[in-house]
Amino acid sequence: MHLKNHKGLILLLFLLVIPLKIDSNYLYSTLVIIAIYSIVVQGLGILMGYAGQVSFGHAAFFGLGGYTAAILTTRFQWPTLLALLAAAILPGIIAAIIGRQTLKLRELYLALATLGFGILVHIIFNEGGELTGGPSGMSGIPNLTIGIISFDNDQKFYLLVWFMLLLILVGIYNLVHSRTGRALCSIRESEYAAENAGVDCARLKLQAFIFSALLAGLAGGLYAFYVSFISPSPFSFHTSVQFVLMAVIGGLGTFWGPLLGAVVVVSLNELLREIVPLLIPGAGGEYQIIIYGIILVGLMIFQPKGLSSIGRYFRLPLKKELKPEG
Amino acid sequence: MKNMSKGLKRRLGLALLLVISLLISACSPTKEADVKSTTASANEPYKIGAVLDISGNSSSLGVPERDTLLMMVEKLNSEGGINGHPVDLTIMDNKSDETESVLAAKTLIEKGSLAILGASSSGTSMAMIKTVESEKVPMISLAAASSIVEPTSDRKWVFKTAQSDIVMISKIISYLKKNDLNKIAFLYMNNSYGDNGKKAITAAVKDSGISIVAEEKFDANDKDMTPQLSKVKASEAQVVIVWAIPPSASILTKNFKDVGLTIPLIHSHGVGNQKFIELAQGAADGTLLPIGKLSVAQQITDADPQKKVLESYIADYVKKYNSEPNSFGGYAWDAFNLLVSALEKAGPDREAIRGELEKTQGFVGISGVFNMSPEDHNGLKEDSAVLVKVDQGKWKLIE
Amino acid sequence: MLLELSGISKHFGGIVAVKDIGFGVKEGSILALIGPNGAGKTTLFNIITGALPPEAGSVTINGREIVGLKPFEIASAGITRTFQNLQLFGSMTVLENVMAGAYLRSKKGFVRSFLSFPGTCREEKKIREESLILLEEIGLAETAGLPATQLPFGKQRLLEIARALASRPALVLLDEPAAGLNPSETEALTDYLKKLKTKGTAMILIEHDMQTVMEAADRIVVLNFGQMIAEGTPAEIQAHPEVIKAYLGEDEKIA
Amino acid sequence: MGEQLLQLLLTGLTLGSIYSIIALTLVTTFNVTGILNLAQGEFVVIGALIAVSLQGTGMPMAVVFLVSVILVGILGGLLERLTINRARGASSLGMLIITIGLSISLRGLALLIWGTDTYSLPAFSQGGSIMIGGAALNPQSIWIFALVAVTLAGLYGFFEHTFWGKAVKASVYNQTGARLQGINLNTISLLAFVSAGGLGAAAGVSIGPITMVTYDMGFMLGVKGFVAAAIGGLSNVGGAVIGGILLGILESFSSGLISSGLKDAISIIILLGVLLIRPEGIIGAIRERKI
Repeated sequence: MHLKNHKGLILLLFLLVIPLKIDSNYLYSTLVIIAIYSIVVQGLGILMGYAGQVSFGHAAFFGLGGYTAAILTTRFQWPTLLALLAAAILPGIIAAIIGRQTLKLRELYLALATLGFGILVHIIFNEGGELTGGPSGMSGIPNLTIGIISFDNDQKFYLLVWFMLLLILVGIYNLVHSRTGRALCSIRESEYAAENAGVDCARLKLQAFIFSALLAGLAGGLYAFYVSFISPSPFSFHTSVQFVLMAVIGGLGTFWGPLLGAVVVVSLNELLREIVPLLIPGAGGEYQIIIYGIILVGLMIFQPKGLSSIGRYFRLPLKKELKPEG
Repeated sequence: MKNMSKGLKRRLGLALLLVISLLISACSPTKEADVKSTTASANEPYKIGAVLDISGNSSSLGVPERDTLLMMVEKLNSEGGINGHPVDLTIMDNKSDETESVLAAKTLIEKGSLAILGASSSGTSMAMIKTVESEKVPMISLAAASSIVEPTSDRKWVFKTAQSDIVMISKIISYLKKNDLNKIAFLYMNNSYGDNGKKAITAAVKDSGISIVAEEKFDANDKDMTPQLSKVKASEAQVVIVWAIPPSASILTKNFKDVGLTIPLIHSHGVGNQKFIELAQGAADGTLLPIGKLSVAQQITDADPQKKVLESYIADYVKKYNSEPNSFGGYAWDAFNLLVSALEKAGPDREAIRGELEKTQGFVGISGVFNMSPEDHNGLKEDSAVLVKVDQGKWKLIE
Repeated sequence: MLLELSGISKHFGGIVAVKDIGFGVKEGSILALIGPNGAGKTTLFNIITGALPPEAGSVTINGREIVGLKPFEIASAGITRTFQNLQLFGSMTVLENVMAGAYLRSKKGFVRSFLSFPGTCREEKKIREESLILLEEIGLAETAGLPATQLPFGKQRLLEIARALASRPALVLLDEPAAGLNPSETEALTDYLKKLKTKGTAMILIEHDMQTVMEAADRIVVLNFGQMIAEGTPAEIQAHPEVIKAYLGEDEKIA
Repeated sequence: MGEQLLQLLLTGLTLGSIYSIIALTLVTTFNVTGILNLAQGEFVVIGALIAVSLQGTGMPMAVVFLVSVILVGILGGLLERLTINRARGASSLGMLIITIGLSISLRGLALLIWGTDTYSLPAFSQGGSIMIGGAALNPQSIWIFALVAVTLAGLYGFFEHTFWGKAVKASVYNQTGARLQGINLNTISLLAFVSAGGLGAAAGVSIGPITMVTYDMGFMLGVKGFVAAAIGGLSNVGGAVIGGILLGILESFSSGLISSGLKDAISIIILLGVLLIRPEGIIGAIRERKI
């Protein structure tokens, strides 16, 4: 409503400026990766957490964005900003085409269909021949340039992606507190009742799907410009699963969940890489994988609503809550 | 809505905690990076880093590379290090993931690594290039794709130790010409290894009088290549060339025999380990392949400059790990020793190390004799490979 | 007539669910639909709201045919309903449930929602105020901030009614609104429905509590095994011999 | 041409046998517990890897097979007790994610114990491939089909002719009713995972001679198994087997006649087609199931 409700976002804005004092490209790249994943998970959070539709195929949209940006800039010499826009729009269009039929499916069937779509797109990246560079991928993607600013180092890129993420967060805050947000929630809770309130569920689910594809595509485009090399392997089914895990770990249907999920998963990865070798000398990824899996399972058992809901434990009842009448 | 804003506040607490912990964890490497800038004392260790595909899809490459590096560092430090400086090697696992590869490279640079060895495969190596180029850190990749070091104008800081596919393919082409085989069937794995092989052979057979009459691919996960081979059988190919690694290369070799093909079968150096023969369960006999000299070290003439180096690497490795080393370990051996010899001359200075690496001449390694130049950041020629035949489960040099 | 049904039939497998049903509802009137369990009352609701397609017959609202329209289109034509087995939006608060019910009262779509601050939106403010008033009227105002699932069962029924009314429909279909309410709550509900009627909202009521039916309804339709066996004013129905026989049994009197 | 087609058919059957057995184990667990177990592929791999280790000690193959089945069965039960059982009441998505977590951990465990090497297992019967009209059939695939048949028969016998089988069936249709009759859902879920482990191991040991065994191949096998199961209708045991065989033949023919790069694309397109047009699968036994 008022500024005070955006306190979290404003604080985040301050937090973004603090690291500028630190001269660590590693920190910046970690934060860039977190922001890129988080953008994908924001969209997925709307789709899964609000509209209640699962997708195991978002790595495909992420990849489509990446490849769109890469192909347009290296093969057709498009300006980078325009290519980034296209990277968001193309996956959106594809989502619009496939979504109407696919979203009729429910639960596990929808999971299977989106999984299939993800694998299909991955095959297209591999089989794209000259256009996609096949399994070897394509390198030499130029730096992203907006106006006269070229985002050619980690710090600049960090500012750009977090600024974008912040804008998206504000938008999502608006969205979930609007009529549309309530309608999305109502679809998740009861499609019957939502229809009876006049919500065109099919259309709204499709819009949420397109929205999530747009964000995934945008993130994919940013990824391509950031790493400047792209190949099919980061866009496999594993990545789709990773995105779903981030959304779930953070907490579905919560505002901070997607960001939290991306922060936790990426930091956990980095942390385990640092810590595990200290605990078990000479240990490689295998221990990390096991620990990662165990943490995931434990979280699902003991905190199935995601990490955001842990916040409740910190909450002291400031005002006596209204008690329902017996 | 009021409730929501309260929720926001509380959740923010948690978010804050996380961000702060992240900041703290990120600060520590920065401090280490500061240390590096102070003048090095006499026995200040030289920090080097390695990013390897230890787990994930390409782990069969990364593991022997890690083992080799650990062995080399131990040996070097016990012998007094480089000009009195011990080597402090940090090995990071990128889990065969390109994004993790980038992050691992940045961590290492942050920690003050003078150079980076790795990554193990083409994709993970390619992903690190932008980082090392912009941070100006020498990198020696252990992967084969020639696009890792070409064009050298864009790859000033990137080197690699594995032979490019073209080296291996020229070996095969000369064999084909000698035996008057000019209709080939080419089968390759549908990944960047196979793809690079395909690109190299397509370029190499152009204007050579050799034609590719059948071209088929298969997935790394495929369990049966009979369909592809039955197509080859129906073609008029005189020889089959396969660009793949085990296990699919082994499955293919078994299927090759099953469908009753009798024409020569030539594999790539990707099958250059005992595992390939073992998994093919007898079907590998008679298979030809170009390979680095490591596998046939005992069979090469004493006059070969590599002989001594190869034998000592094998001896060391067998002593430490009780198993034979393979060519991937060899790439790591080469990368490590190339770097060590550059460090000896250049000291702890990234720019100077890069310069020394580029000036490498006549360096005798496991994969061949390296002669680098500003135009060639691999430095290996056709003489670094030999053609071998599988004979009763053993490699047999046929030259 | 606001709503008109004619010749509505529907089978499930070989079983007749409803057969050749036809009746009308006037603006600002209450029609009660009674009959034993399995008589086809809820099926009729499902047909009117578009959840089930009828095999034959037509449903019109203000003369406009609505058979074949999707449920949300029928809702925007002015018909909403409550559910016998509650379909509340459990994770949302009481107020949010009503505001979600007021979906049709505002226009802002996905893109505009994303781009504009909720606080700056007049539409949003209006919806919130209206919803609070509605909650006040139905007696749920002090629970507005609670999650819907924390309400006791009876209040959840009231909330469903409030949600169905939030879009200001011309016609509300109420599926056993008094089930689970205690006598005083039932009485309050009956009063409220009557008040609502005077404001011009028409209702169809499925109810087993005869006192409520007789008190609130202007007209009554009696179903038995999918057939319409009687239609008339409460007084007529009370006196209808077939109704007494089929529906109430010999030894029970209509209150 | 005729010979090539026959060869493609036989290859398709070999692949189909592998996919069938995995789809079968997936569907069995799904039917009983309503959980789509994404860690099923890992059971297969661990079963095969245990067999590799046991076989190294010189045990006869039959003993190796049995011990591996028992060990992985215990592992399955243990994991059910430690995770699934404690997360009762989680949503189907939550359960799916738990099984993803299990699959990640098991893969890591396999990597830790057996490393990255690929291993081979000896075929059950000696001798080369069987030649049929100039085309080769891998004899191991006959063994796999035998296992599929035995499993199907076993499942049928269990569900139709034993008290426990009937109890499980009852619980699938009506959980409350089953509880009222004193059937312990806990035990049934445990049983389902023990048998998922055991069957997975049996599948692993039998497909090992064809596919070879690498610690990370479980995932891809699992996905192929899903596709096969979904083509068959996800909850239909017979459908899973037929779906598996169809998938194998489809892959074989599309890589032999169209393009090997596109063979997976073709099977996925079939999967999507089936899901969108006939979500109940090609074998039309529709059974509503609350998931």
